[in-house]
Amino acid sequence: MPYVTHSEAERSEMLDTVGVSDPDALFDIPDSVRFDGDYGIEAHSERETRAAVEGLLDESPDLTEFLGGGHYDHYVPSVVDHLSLRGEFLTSYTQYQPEITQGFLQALFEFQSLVVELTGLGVANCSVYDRATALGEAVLLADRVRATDGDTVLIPADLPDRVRSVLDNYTDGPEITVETYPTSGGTVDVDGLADQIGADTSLVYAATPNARGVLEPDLAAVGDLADDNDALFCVGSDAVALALLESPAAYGADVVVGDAGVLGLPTTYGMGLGLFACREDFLRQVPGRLVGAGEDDAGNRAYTLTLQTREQHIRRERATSNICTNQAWLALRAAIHAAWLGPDGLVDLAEECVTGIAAACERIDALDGFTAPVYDGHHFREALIDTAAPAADVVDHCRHAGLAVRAVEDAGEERLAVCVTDTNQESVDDLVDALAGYGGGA
Amino acid sequence: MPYVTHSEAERSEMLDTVGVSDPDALFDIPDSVRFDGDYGIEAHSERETRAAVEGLLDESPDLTEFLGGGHYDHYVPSVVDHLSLRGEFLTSYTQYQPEITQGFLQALFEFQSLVVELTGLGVANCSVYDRATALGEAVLLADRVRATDGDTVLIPADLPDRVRSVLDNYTDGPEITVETYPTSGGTVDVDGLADQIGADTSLVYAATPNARGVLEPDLAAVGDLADDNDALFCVGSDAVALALLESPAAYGADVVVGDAGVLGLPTTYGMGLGLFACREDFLRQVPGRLVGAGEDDAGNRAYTLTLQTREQHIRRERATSNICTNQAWLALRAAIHAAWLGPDGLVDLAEECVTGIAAACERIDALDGFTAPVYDGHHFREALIDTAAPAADVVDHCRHAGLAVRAVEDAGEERLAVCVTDTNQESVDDLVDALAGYGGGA
Amino acid sequence: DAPHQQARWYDGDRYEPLLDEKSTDTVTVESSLPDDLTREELTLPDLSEPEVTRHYTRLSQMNYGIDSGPIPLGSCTMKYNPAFTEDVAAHPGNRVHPLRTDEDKQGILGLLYELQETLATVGGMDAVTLQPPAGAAGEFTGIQVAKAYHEANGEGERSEVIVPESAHGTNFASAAMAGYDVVELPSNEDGRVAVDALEAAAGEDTALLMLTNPNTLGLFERDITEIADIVHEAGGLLYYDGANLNSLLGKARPGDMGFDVMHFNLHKTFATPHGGGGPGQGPIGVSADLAPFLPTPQVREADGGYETYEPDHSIGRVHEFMGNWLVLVKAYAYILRHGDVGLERISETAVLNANYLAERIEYEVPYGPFHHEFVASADEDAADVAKAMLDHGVHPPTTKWPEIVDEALMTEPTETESKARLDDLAAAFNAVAATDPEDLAAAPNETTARRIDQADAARNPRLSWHALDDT
Amino acid sequence: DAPHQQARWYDGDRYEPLLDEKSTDTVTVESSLPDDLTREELTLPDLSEPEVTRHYTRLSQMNYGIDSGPIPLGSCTMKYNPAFTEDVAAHPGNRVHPLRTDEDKQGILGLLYELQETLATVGGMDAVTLQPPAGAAGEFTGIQVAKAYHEANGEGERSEVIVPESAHGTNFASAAMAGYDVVELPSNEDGRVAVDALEAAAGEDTALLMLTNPNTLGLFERDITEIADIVHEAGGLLYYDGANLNSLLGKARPGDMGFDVMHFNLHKTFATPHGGGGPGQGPIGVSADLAPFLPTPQVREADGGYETYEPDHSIGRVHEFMGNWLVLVKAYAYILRHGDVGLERISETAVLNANYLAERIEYEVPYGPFHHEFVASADEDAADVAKAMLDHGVHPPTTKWPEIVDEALMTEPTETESKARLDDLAAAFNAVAATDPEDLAAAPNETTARRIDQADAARNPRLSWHALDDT
Repeated sequence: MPYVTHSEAERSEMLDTVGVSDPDALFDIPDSVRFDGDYGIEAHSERETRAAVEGLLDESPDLTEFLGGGHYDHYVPSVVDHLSLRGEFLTSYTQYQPEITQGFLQALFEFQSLVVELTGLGVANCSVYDRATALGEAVLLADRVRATDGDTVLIPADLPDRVRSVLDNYTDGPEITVETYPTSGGTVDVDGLADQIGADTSLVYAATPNARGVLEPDLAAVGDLADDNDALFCVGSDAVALALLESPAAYGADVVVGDAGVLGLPTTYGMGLGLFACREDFLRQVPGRLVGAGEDDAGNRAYTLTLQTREQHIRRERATSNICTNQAWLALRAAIHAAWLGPDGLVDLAEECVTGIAAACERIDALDGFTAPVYDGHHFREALIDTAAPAADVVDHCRHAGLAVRAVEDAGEERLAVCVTDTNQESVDDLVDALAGYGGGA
Repeated sequence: MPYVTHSEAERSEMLDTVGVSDPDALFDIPDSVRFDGDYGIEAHSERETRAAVEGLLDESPDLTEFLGGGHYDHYVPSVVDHLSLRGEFLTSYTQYQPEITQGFLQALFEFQSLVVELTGLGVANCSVYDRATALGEAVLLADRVRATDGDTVLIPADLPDRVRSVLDNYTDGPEITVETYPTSGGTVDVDGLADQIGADTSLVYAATPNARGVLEPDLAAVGDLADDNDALFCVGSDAVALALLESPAAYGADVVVGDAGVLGLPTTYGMGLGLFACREDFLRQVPGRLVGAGEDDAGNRAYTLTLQTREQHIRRERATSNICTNQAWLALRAAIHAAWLGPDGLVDLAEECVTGIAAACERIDALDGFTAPVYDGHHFREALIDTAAPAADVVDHCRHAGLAVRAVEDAGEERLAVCVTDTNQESVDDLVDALAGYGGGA
Repeated sequence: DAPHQQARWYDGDRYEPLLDEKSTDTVTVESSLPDDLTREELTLPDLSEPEVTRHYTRLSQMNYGIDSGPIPLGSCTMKYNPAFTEDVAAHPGNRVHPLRTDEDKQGILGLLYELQETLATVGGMDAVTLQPPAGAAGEFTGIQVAKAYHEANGEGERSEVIVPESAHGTNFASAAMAGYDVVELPSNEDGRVAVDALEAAAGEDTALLMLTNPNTLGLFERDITEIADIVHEAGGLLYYDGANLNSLLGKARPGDMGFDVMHFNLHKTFATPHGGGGPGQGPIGVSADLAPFLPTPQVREADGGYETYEPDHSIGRVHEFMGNWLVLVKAYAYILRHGDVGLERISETAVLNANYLAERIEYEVPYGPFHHEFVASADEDAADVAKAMLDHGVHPPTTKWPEIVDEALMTEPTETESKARLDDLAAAFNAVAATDPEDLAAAPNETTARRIDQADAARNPRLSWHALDDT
Repeated sequence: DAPHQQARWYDGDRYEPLLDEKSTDTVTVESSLPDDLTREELTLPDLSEPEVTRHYTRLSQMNYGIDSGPIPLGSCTMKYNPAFTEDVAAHPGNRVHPLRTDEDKQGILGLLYELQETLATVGGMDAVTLQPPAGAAGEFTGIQVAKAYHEANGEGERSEVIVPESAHGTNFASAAMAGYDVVELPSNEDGRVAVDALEAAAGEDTALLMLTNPNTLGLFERDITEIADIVHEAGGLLYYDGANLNSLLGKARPGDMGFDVMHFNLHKTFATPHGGGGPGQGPIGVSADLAPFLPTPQVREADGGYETYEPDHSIGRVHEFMGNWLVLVKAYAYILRHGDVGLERISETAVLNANYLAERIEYEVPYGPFHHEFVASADEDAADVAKAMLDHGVHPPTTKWPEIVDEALMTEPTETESKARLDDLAAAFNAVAATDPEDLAAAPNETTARRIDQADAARNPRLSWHALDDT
């Protein structure tokens, strides 16, 4: 059997020690609930297993993707794989014994420091699952810290359905009301928000870049509104965008959530790495794991999980969250990627997210039958495009050229959504060519 | 610049320390031999470099190979990559400082032990380049130990040209004469060898499996002939075959050479891992690196490179070989692979090399227009096949089906050579189908 | 000499310096964006690739994983993670954007379908969602599904979740997160659910009973059928916490015991690496009645391929996409590698190993017979025992929990430890048992760091390198 | 505390036990082959994958590589090996059998062609073979090519190869292997070739002068043109040992200096990993006159693709196939990554680093100015200095060679060491210089093993685990 290690002789000796002749005798299971069927799964050699699973995966076609919409692809340098796959990292557990797990603790402390630097906030945890659950945790935090008595959170009308759905599950238990506030011209309608915010508002959320790929031009105004109403101001962003953009703390963010998986993410289908940072005065209400610096008996600085009394394994139903397993290994990977890039490399990568989509839009806008982008303003990675032909037909047409783009419903229109990053930038030519052949409708 | 680490400030400080304003000033090169041209190579990002090199490599078509002929493919378990790529192994140097390189030394000691176990001989070094250079070293060893005054080595008529060519370079300096002895029925012609062997013979070489894939039936007779003539008996084989076959020492081998790269070899175009073992009394004439067990100041067993006075960096022109860099990392990989297989797994793998080609031959022999194998006897991995149609045409025909087989000149005939291992076994159906359509000639 | 001296890199009053202590740069941000959108400068570590590589190589050597030696943390199921699953997960076929059309991601959907069907079979459940990104997320999802079911049946007033005292902390926290009151259920003297207490607790307010079986003492809840009847008769549902499922593979199925909802910890039962705390993945299985409430999307066969769909009364999403996809791939590969015979061998060996180790250690081990884990009782401070065990080249068990055992040492060796390693573990336990208490308090000595003052770290929280400058 | 305490696994009077000491099995060999062909039984270690993984994880932690810290071994050019080149080498396009037809391996031939042309440019040579599987193999190949050239010109009687005393040991051994007598050339007082001695040595017996430039003292042979003229006038050829080529990138080319043959150490100059001693790769470059004698096959462009061919007077093969292919792939990727600008920056920084470090250390450093390396002179036993440096978290330089410097410490930091690491190295040198000789003799203390008695190990050779049973 693979991975099970006893020789027959050892097994006998162990059975003797235990005092049974068959391990099955150790199973203290009433007959009535014994399983005597088969699962019906065949065993495979390592080579066969690889062939089977990889063969299955190969059923998806090889496409050049211009997707985005919450999951973004950046080139991850080889060194991230090589280092993060080291067994001492990959196969270790949560750091309940800090003396023997200093390495991972330090890496998580460094990840937290990176998030603190990017957000400008005082505290960051060492990850939550993804940007949607991070927003859920932010809303629960607002509920706990009760800056107001409000139990309503305000989210922008363009929050993606998939994120909204997660938020609805998070707000269901504590009976928090989720309301949307309007956008206008592709960004937050500050006046509309002002009309809606009030004493019952516990948190206002806004994202930059927003769901349309537009960088919000005046989040300070949103922050002021939240502040005026004693509501928390929660900003959504990601670890690459934040390298370039004004620090959220500088314009009043109390909480920052979003995706740090834009750095270091392994090849994957939609995994995330939720980042979560907040003001230092919420420290004891932070969800998830925190790593702190302390001292060991030798008088040296050492790291440890800290403030564990917030956590489920100690505080149980009064814990700040139910998080046990988080995304530690992905946090390690993000930190390695950031360290490899350095501040210059990270800013350059972010700037490519601005110039790449802008250049693509300019070329597409020059084609007959396309308006790109739909909304004014500076874009980051992605933009919406108006098409003369039905957007779905344009999508099909591109698909035949091996290019994946999306049609989205936006403000009542079917529009094309296009995402450009460092990994598909050199294929923009192909996209423009494909679109050029499809300008005026069929 | 990638991998060069100084900030501009650090660079200035260092230049100040050294006392120059530009590193170029440190180059003490006469103007007459200064290079002021360009190489004409553009720099690339990591991602671009990968795309460029991988794109170039992708120019070779994806074929199912039944090749062999000195380079064999076995499935290498993932764990071999994961462990051997660990930086402390991969990026370390020859173990000139044993106290800090115990890990690699132990792994090489274990590799040597594995080769000792497989060959039955007393001493194995920790690798030479490939099976051809291993044979070259064996011939030079014979020249040094001078069991006889002979300077003629006898090799079988079927020794592959590529190996013979390497041997010719090795024997050129010491002016050793290389002569071939006949084979008959696909194996050593013992009578023919007896006619040829004599007082001038310093070494007799025979391989099992031989170049036709046949397992030599009576190497003891060869060993006896060598012994009777005070010549060394050198056996060629490989680390998988030896797991199944009678230990060469048991039938009189004085030296065993061959390929250990049949275990653990990374994905590659023809790399080898030469194995070299010999009788213990030749210890001080062994070429290449040797690892030995010793003791450290704490009284514990520890490993070190040993008998270095044989080597070029100490003995210079009187060294037992010019080997400095060997194939250490591949020896590590082979040892990991062997440890993963264990004795059962290794024997099973070897047995598959017997049954796989036998089954394939049986099916091909049943087709019109094919005789498989050409020679009687038990085969290992590969066999020669007679074809009614010209062998080259059969090769072309298979190639159109995405299958790579070879045509070889053997005993004056054009024949088909087919190699079957665990990694192409499931494609034998395709091969048989392809051949079935091509039995009787065009 | 100690069996293991951990690597240590040292620089002044710290071990390996922080990234930002090695080299930091402040760059002035220049961008095509207007100034009011961008930050002025960014300060971050600025290291070359060689220095990055060394940093993390050194940190890894100052970290202990299953690849270093045994980690018998009870209920954590720290078993060996087969190396090949990493290569399967790195296969280019995984690089598929989640917003592709169904037609363009048939490979992904095929794997999702095969895995969900397989898990349904293993759990004895009718339907499975793979979406929850961790075990606790699975608990929350399962409770939300149960809640939606009750509400759809006009039983939305049910306000309580019953949890045994020995349950995992996440059970309590997840139930609370879903808005339920938690009712704690005492254990009886043999370490199992006190059936009479359950009878008293179950009633019209009961939404759910959450149970781990075998429980955290490694004991199978023999009265499971009776327990299920009590809860069902009260109109409640039964939730199975899959943390200890490893010990039931091939032997019993939660669905057959009457459980209506369960989660699987793929990173435990199916050996995907824990990665220093995650990512995990917590699929849930449900009975047919609850299937319409599962998260969206689900995957089904259609026209010779696969398609996604939204269940009729779906609770929506618990993750923006499909959770931690790579964990799903690795778990599927692991299951395919083992097959029926291998999976049953896992549970048999895991249970044999736990019982063998329990026999070999000199600390008192109350209760029994054990399945996959046991809880020993230390004579002295269990935390001290753990620190001293670190000096013996092994990772200690979970300490001081469950509280039902005094100074608990909750020990789960798993099936991948050889007899030699189990003997090492026993030797470590027994050496510590024979150690002078003062020496225990001074341990560990052979780890990278010496004993860390965790209380002080919590009193004076310094949670980023920015905080270090202040002190 | 020491800057680095290496990991140590310990078991009785040994460190990590040998594979066969962990678990061994003797299997009775059963085969479809007749008994007289097969062995009766086979005894080998028999470990599970978890145990194999731990064994090598532990061994790796007890090993020091460039990924651990600097390794300033002179002439070994131990620079950082970019991680991405491993991924390029693992690309499936490398899995091509060498006996495919040219048409079916165009990807391989394309890379071989591009790399050979690039190396020819870098070396200032007219033709290159990539085949030799190591630097020493390259030397041997180059000498055989030169010999074939002489023989073709009716000068086969030339019997001597001249080698400076400070040359690498392989030069001597390779020349001897090719059947030449070695004539050792003394250095002059400034550490370079004594031109007058060369004039005396060169003559009708001279086949070849082998030269490293810069030489092993890090000194450029300023008289190289005069040297070349002397040898050429005597009818001999000039061989360039590429071990120190790293310091000439973008600055000078052996071909321009008059060298007729050279080898490249790809694992040095182009940073492919040394792998604990190999594999390396030692391509050779030659002038046009020598090109017809190169090994077979060579690669050339043909019909928009590539083909192999045998040079007219080829010496044949020095490896059964194309040597260590993966080294070729990695080296090519490395060159493409850097481009002209990056390659010149390499040599500039390598030379700056060596000179900076030489300034910072307190040991006497005779000769100069240096290129890529320098040789310091220890006051005490250089071997003791090396052992003591191990306790300072760095690898020591090459010791006691070249013998031209008393108690030599031959030091080549390479371009990939940061200033901080160079300062670490200097601190280690200087701390050792200030250490009491008795303490030096007791070092190292922080490595896995303490000082090893190498003389005893050689006197009582135990070279496999079979030999351990006897003692």
